[in-house]
Order: sequence, then C-alpha cells, then structure tokens
Amino acid sequence: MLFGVAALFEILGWLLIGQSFLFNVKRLPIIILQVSIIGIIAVGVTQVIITSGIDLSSGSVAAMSAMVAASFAQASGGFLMYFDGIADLPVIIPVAMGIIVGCGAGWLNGAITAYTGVPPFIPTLGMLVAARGVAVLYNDGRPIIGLTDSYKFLGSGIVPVIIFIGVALIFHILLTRTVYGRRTYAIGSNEEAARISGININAHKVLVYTIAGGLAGLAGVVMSARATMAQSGMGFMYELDAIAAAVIGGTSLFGGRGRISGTVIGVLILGVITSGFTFLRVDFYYQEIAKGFIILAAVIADQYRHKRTSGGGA
Amino acid sequence: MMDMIKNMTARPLPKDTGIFLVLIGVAIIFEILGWLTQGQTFIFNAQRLFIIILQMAIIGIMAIGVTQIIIMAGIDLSGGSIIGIAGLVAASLAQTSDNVNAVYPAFTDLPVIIPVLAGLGVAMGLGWFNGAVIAITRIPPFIATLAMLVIARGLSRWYTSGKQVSFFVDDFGFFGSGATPIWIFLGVAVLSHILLTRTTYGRRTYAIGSNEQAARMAGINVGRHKMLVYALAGLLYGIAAIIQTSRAETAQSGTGLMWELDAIAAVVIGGTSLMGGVGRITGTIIGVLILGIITSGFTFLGIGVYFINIVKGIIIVAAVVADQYRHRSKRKA
Amino acid sequence: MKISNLFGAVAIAAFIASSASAETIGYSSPNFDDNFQTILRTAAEKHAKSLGHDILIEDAREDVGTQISQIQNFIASGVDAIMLAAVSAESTPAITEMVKSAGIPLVYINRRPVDIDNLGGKSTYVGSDDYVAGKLEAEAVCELTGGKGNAVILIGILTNEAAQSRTKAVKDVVSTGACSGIKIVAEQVGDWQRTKGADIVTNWLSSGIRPDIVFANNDEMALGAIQALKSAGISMDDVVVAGVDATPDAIKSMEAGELDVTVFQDAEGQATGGVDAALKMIKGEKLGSYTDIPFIPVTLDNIDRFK
Amino acid sequence: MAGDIILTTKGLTKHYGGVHALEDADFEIRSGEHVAIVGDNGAGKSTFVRQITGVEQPTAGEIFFDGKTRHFANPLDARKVGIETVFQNLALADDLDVPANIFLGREEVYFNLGPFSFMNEKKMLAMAEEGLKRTAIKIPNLHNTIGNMSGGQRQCVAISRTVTFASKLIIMDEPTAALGVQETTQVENIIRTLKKQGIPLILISHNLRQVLNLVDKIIVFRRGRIVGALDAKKTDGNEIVSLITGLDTGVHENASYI
Repeated sequence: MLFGVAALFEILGWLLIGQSFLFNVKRLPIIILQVSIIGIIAVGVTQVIITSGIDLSSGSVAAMSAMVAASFAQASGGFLMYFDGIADLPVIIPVAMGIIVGCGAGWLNGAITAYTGVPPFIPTLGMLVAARGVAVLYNDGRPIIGLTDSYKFLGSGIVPVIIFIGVALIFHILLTRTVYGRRTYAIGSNEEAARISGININAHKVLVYTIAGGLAGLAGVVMSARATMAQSGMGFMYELDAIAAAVIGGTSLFGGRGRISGTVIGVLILGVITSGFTFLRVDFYYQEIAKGFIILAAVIADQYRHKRTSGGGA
Repeated sequence: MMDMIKNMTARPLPKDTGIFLVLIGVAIIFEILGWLTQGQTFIFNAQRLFIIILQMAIIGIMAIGVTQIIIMAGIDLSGGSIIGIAGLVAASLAQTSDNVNAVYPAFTDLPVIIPVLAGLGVAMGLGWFNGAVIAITRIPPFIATLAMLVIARGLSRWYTSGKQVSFFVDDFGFFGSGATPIWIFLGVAVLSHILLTRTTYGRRTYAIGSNEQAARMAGINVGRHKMLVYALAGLLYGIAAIIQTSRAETAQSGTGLMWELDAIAAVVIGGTSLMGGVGRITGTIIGVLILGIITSGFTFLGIGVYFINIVKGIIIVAAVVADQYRHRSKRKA
Repeated sequence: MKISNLFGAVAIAAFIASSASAETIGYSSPNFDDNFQTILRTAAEKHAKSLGHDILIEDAREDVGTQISQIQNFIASGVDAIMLAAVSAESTPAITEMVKSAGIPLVYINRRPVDIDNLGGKSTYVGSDDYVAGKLEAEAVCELTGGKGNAVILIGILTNEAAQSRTKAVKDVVSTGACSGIKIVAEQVGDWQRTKGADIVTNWLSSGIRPDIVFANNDEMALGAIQALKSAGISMDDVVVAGVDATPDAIKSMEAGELDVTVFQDAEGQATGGVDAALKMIKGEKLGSYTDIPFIPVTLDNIDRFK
Repeated sequence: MAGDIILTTKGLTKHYGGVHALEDADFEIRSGEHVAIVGDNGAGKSTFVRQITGVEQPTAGEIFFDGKTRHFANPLDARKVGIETVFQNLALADDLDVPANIFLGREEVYFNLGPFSFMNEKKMLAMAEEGLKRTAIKIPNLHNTIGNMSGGQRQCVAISRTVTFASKLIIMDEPTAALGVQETTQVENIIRTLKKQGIPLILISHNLRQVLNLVDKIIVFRRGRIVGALDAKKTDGNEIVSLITGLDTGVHENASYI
C-alpha cells in the first residue's frame, strides 16, 4: 500500500510536474522528518487501540507537555523567563518534565476509562479540551521562547527521526516479546478472557494509556525543540493523524490486532500523501477533504477485514 | 421486543428532578460568588437570563439532534463542521444585489426561502451521509463522524476559499433577531419531544439504542432508521446554522468550530446515556441551560475564557461517569 | 469562485503543465478561517496569478509545527520563493534559518518576525506596525470623546503579536495626558470573532458594565459589539466603537453611523508588496529587512477611498 | 476408586440483591472422581461454579480445597491452588495463538521485570505441545490464531490449557454445548483420557446421555439448591429429569439421596 501510494505520486509527478517525487534527496528525508512527531504519538495510540481503546487527546497533551517542558528549557539571557532564576537546566529535566506531564494526562485518561468503565473516547475527548485549555493558560496564551541549545538539538536535523525510530523499535519489542505486549493484545482481543486469566485489566489499561500519554509528551518535547519554541496551538488535530496512521497501518479499532511496524508504514503513507499533495500543487482544501475520506476508507476496510475473520471463527 | 416495550412504558415517569437541582445549585453558586466578588445578583437579572437562553439556543438546537443520536447509542462529532458549511451555503444565496463581491452575482436578492432550504438541504444531506456510512459499513459512529468533521470543515474552506460571506437580504435577518432563536429552539424542542415520546419514530430510536439486535429481530429496519435519525440531526444543525448566520450577519468557514463538544456536553449533562436507550429532550434543555449558566457565569465573574474549556472538559467526563454509575447500579439492582 | 475552483480541480493537470515557465511561490497562511488572513491570501493569489505566476497556499491552523512542516515541503518541492504570515512571531528564527540554508527567497508578511534584524538580502518583512494601529485607533477615539469615558477592550487571540501590540498601544495612549480621562473598566479575549464579541459585550451589559467606548482589536469584534449594544437598545450615538482593518463590513457599518473608528490595514498592499518582494528576490535583487505598509485611520471624510 | 476428598463446600450461598441464586450448597468431590452438575437454566449451576473458581465471592458458606479453607479473591487465586476451569464462553483471546492463550496471565518469562518481562516463547511452546499430547489433542498449527479455528479446536485449546498446568481439579462449564457431533466426541474422549489419568473433574452439562456415559456421580440443582446426588451407574434419565423439573413421581423415592 505504501509503495502503491508512493508510486502513484511518482507517476503523477512525472506526468504533471515533470520531476521525480520520491527520488529527490531533499524530499525523502523531509517526509520522514515531518512524520516523526506524529509517528511518536501514533506508536502510543496504536497500543491504546490494540486494547480496543481510543485516545483523542494526544495533540492537546503534546501541546501542554511542550509548554511545560519548554518552561524548564529556557536559556539564560532571554528576556521572557517563565520561571525567574531557572535557566540553563540540563536537558534531561525539561525532557523528563514533558514526559511526566504527558504521563500524568495519560494516567488520568486511563484511570477514568478503566475504573469508571465509560467509553474511552469520552475521557480523552474531555482531556482534548482540558489539556488545550491548560496549554493556553500556562503562559496566558503567549509562546515560550529562548530555549537552550541542548534542548533545541532534540529537534534539529534527523534527531527527531532517530527518536521516532528508537521509540518504534522499543515498543515493537515490548509488544511482541514481553508480558506487557501479550496482555495488551489479550485485553483488546477478549477482555473477559483476560480477566478470567487473572490479568489485572484495570491496572494494565492505566499503564497503556499512561505510556501513550508519555509518548505524546515526548512528541511535544520534540515538537517544541524543532520549532525552537512552545506555543499553545501546537499539535492541533495531531490525534486524528495518529489514529489514521494506526488504522491505515492495520491496527483494528476492534482491538486485539495491530503492529508497530504497520503504524510506521501508516505514518509514512500519511507523510507521502501530505507531501505529495504539496508536490502536486493541489489546493489545501482538497487535502483536508481527502484526509477525511482516507480515514473513513481505512476504517471501513478494517471493518470488512474484521467481519471476514470473525465470521470464520466463532 | 414485547418485553422491551413493556419495560419502557412501565418505567416510572421521566424524572429530571436530579439534574434540575444541579441547575439550581450551579445558579446558586454563581449567585453567591456574584454577591461576594461583584456585589450584584447573577440570576435575578431578567436581561441576563434572556441572554443566557439566547446564547444557548443555537447549541440547544444542535443538542436536540445529538440527543436523538445518542439515545440510539450513536454519537456525532461533526455537528459544528456541518454548521460551518451549511451556514456558508445559505449565506451565499442570501446576498443582496448591491454587493460587488457576491459569491453568485447571478443569484442575489432571492426570496429568503431559497437560502434557507439550501442550508437545510446541505446539512441534512451530510447528516444523512453520516447515517448511511454508519448503517451500511457498521463502523463505529464516532469514527465516521470524526471523518465528517474533517471533511465538512474542508468543504467550508473550499466553498468560498475561506472568504467571509456577508450582506444579506433583510428577510434573512429575521431568524437571528430578537427572541426568534429562542422561539425556534422551543419549537424544535417541543416537536422533538413529541416525536420521541409519542411516535413510532421515537419508539424505534429508543429500541435501537437499548438493544439493536432485538430491534432488528422485531422487524425494525435499523439501517434506514439510523439514516433517518442522523439526517434529522443534520436538519437541526442546518436550522442552527441559519440562525447563527442570520444572527452574526455573516458566515465564514470557521463557524461552529468545536460546538459539537458543547452539544454533547449538554446532552450527557442532561442525563442521556451514552450506552443508548435512555434520554429525554427535557433533560437536554436543562443541560443546555447549565452549560449556558456556567459560560455566562465565568464571564460575569471575569474569569478567563480559557478556564471555561478546562471546566467543560471536566464536566463532560463527570457527567458521563455519573451516568455510568447510574447505569451500573440499575443493572445490579 | 466556486465554479472556477471546480474547474481548477478537474483541469489541474493542464493548468500546472501550462505554467511550467512561471515562478512558483509557496504561501503558508496561519489560519484559513480568519477573515483578514483570507483577504491577504486571496489578494496575494490574485496578484501573483495576474503576473502569470503560480502560488501554492497551505493552512497552518495556528500551529507552529504544521507551519514549519509546510515550509519544509515547499523547500522540497522546489518552489522559487516562500511567503508566510507567521503563526507565532517567535518561531521565525528557525524558519529563517531553514529557508536561508535552502537558498530560497523568503518574505514574511503581515505578522512581524522577531528576528527582523537578521533579515535582509534574500529575506524580508512586508507589513505594518500593529502598535501603530492600536495607537491610531486610540488617538482617534480620544479625539472623538474628548478623552473621557469608560472603555472596554475586546482582545484578539492572546497568542498573536497583533493582539498584544494593539492592546498595549491602546493602554499606552489612554494612560497619558489628554486621553487619561478614559478608564479601562473591562477586557476580554474575543478570538477575533464577531459572535464572541457580541456575547462578551452582552454579558458585560447584563453585569451592569455600560461602556462609553469599545476598543476592539479588529473590526469583526467591533461589529459584534455593535450588534450587542443595538439589541440592548443602546443608541449608537452614545457609544464610540473602534476597530482595526477597515473590512468591507466595517466600512458599511461606518456609513450607517454605527462604527465610529477603524484603521485601514492595507491587506492588499501587504499582499502585493510581499509578492513583488518575492519576485524581485527571485530575480536576484537584494532587499532591506522591512517594507512598511502604513496604517491609515478611516473617518467619514476619507471613507470613499476604502470601499 | 475414589480417594481423598479434594473439594468440599459447606452452606455455599450467593445472593444477587434480592435474587437467591444459590442457597446452602453442600458439595464434595474426591480425587479421581468425575462429577456432573445438572439442572435447568437458572438452577444455580453456573453460580455455583463461579463461587468455587473465584470469579465471584460467595455471600455465605465455606470452601475447603486440598485440605484447607480457601477464599478466592479472583480466578487466579483458584488457579494458583490448582483449580482449572474451562468457562462456558471459553475465555479465549481470538487474536492470539495457541501457546499465548494457554499461558495467558501466567506467561513463562526469562527474568522478572514486572509487566516488561521478556517471555520465553520456546518454553511455552514446548509445554503447550506437551499438554496437548497428554490429552491426545491434535491441532495442526499452534501458531494459528484462535479466531481462525473451528469450535472443536477452540474447545480443545481451552481444555488443554487446564491440563497443561497439572491441575488438581478441572471444571468444565458446558464444554460441548456449541459443538457438532464429531467435535463433541472428541471432547468426550479428552474427558475419558483425564479420567484414566486420575484427574478429578466437575462437568456442567445439559446433555444427560453424555453425563450418564462420562461421570461417576450426578448432582442435580433446582432453584439454587442441590436437590439430589445420584450414582451415574444406578440411575437413569427419567430420575434425573424428574429431579431437575421437580416433578418427582415418587417412583424413585428410595434412590440414593444423601
């Protein structure tokens, strides 16, 4: 599918613009660079979806984490300090703060989902609204600027790509080789079976949502490092792209099925589409409408896959 | 099926007492805070009450549509976006001829019924599309409508390339003037209440929400009914769009951004269960009023608008969690 | 417009192929839903196309990260110049560096970049000074009211430099000399939107705040304020309402005797100036760091110029 | 042939709100013994099973297992002491393969890192094959996901899960209810194998022919109470039916009630 989409744009590229889409030393790295932030979020969202949950809050959580992280990453000598007297901290502190804030939001998502049993899209929808509000309030809507060089390094060059690949690898291993992964799939596949097998469903769900939140926080850190500033409007609607990437990559919204490798491909397909639209000079409006239909198509395809396989079983 | 219907009619009369008390409670809190911090009354101000209702009439009309969808165990996240495009379409056909920048210079000074029908038609069409996708492909409604959220917003940006549409024929101003929005809101509420409680339409909506399988077995054409409910909700978004456009005297592509959240919040605060099968228009109206009081109260107390978002997020979750516990305790008993 | 769009979609291949010889400018708009940005964007589009060039427009949705991605895509697609109104002025150093290292001409328009001192040569800013807009707005109001009265301020989006500068200018003016009789009694964020402006003013009125002066950061919110005041039965002769931008709606309202002050922000001047600057730099011309497109206060005397 | 008592319940009672689902159940099973539980829908069979497997906690009464009083807070507690259950809904995860399902909730790990422990897939595969061998179950490809298997194969996996862990007591809740004739025979053969190996079994079933063929003792539940305990070799279908329905004709008045 990735190859198909890329080939389509390649052909259209030669037909319409008279140049190659893919074999462009500038374009390929940029596609990967751009999707790496969405990709980090999508790795977390994939795990949530495998438990047959959903997380609509990632974009807002990333923005909130970016604001908090950036406030601890300011260099001295800037004139708009968030914390007076706190400057030039080692880079680990803002990064940790960003991830912790993300984990906190994720934990809350997970705790409400697991312990009250409400459909997960509701608490995460609430978090979508609330975290964006916190992001704006945190510095009264003003951006946070003047970040340290070591923090900005995280967003420079191909560092985001390396972080994305690292995150994808770690969670690929966790999902396929550890008890954590086994439980995640089991819960999504048959929650009752997992419960009877003695898995602590609630605790595990909280863990998965917390990890997803932490990854959204990490994405916020990378995002602000790349922009060399944090701003409350960052990451708007990124959750949609992340969910789309996971679903395009074969993760089933019914739970129990999905792979990080698929999500990485899904993220790349999205990147190719976005970049390809710009490349083909298609107006922005069409991009947006097309993205809506792509999400719809991916989910409908998932629905039919699901129907077919579950029809053969029980 | 017979059992289900019996259960439904045997259920004690709708009680919105609990939620009504919450409404009173919220009002009292703001009243006290009002005297403490502003030295004046919050509630006993006829003008303010009128305004609260006026401001919430548009969200209220949306929420009535969303209520029916949620009763059917669905959800609709696309309301705000549909309002955006429907408002633009209506506005583009309601322009006066002395406007040099008319969207359709050939179609100006049209009778007001044309823009109204066009706006309603577009909204209803998109609503129907939601229902059709959900009914035919059976994908989760929140995904289908999330996609519509993106698509309809894209459509509204495409329609006039983001350009504002203003200068309407005088008749078009009627829908947003004075207390008209409130009357329309009340009319829509009463009609929908009757539809839900007295007609087969309502009976089927509740039946599908409480047990879709059973409804199917009982011979209800579930797919067609879903399309109908989503299309009706779309129609209501269209009405909201026309009032909004008329009231703002302008339409633009960003209109209605995130309004679906307010509508869903009002519905769940009003006691409609996300599990489906349970819910009332009366509850939704009270939910809308609570939301209105909170928004108005925050402005009244001079608290920043961004706090409202945080509070709204918390309220949505709290209302749903409360519903969950009601649901559970009912099951256990 | 709609019909030409449709045709555009269908005939996009022919369209692009025919324009191969022309220059292509990538344009990142901060927000498609913002009226002023739309005027700016369409003016730039019209001007570039009338000169036979292509312009490729993207919407950054008020998100710095998205805007940066779009600019990278422009670079990768090999556009000849990049134009943008920055989502946030503070993000500009990163953008400037990126575009400079790609060797592509860069034009900031409308929103003033923080690194304006680093521009020049192949990068420039074409815009107007928002502080001046606020100053002109407040001074005009001061003259109309004789420097007295209770005032309220409707602020745009807090994140925007324009909202911050205009608000600061208004406060600076009313705190000095002849205008210090003006007291700011309330201020709220109205997100640049007409209905928000109306709702906020209505809420103020019902709380007993009856302003003599409404300072709005833009015309849309000012028009909202007028709606609210009118529906509360307040005569528009008793209240001075001021905005910024001089949009067509605002001019009409002014002629109707409702809006009292607006300041013309020359969207077309900024947009065409920006496109022209880009074309000059593509040809190899070196430009200064800043081209000022002046704000002009609009009164009934000179209103015909702005129709 | 019956040895020591392995499980005893005394006065086991479960109320759901006002509903008395299980009243005062006294029950015992000896090692090596196969006991069937029969009764009408809602008679309390499943409720009884849920109490002794830890899925629910009894309102009153005691459970003695393997010589000690037990309080099972969850199914894992029961499993830890050696009670393995094949639940009516099978409790299998459709998207996982055979070893993953067999070891669900008690994966073999290399070293303990909490949830992030790495699993020893090789060992689990070997143990799963061993378990399947013991019950003479044949599944062509253990790495197939459960969702792609036939009802009989799924049932076999569920059963082999219980056997793999060398349990002291196996409970099967309606193991053949959803199966075809051939698959039912297969499951019945597994049960006979277990009998030969001396593993005690509690079988909940509606199928009286099956019950009479397979087990040593038949316990009849009616309206939440145990109303009869019959020796499978000395009773017949009529007697059981009359106990189940409560329409005892009096013919068997002297049968071996306890």
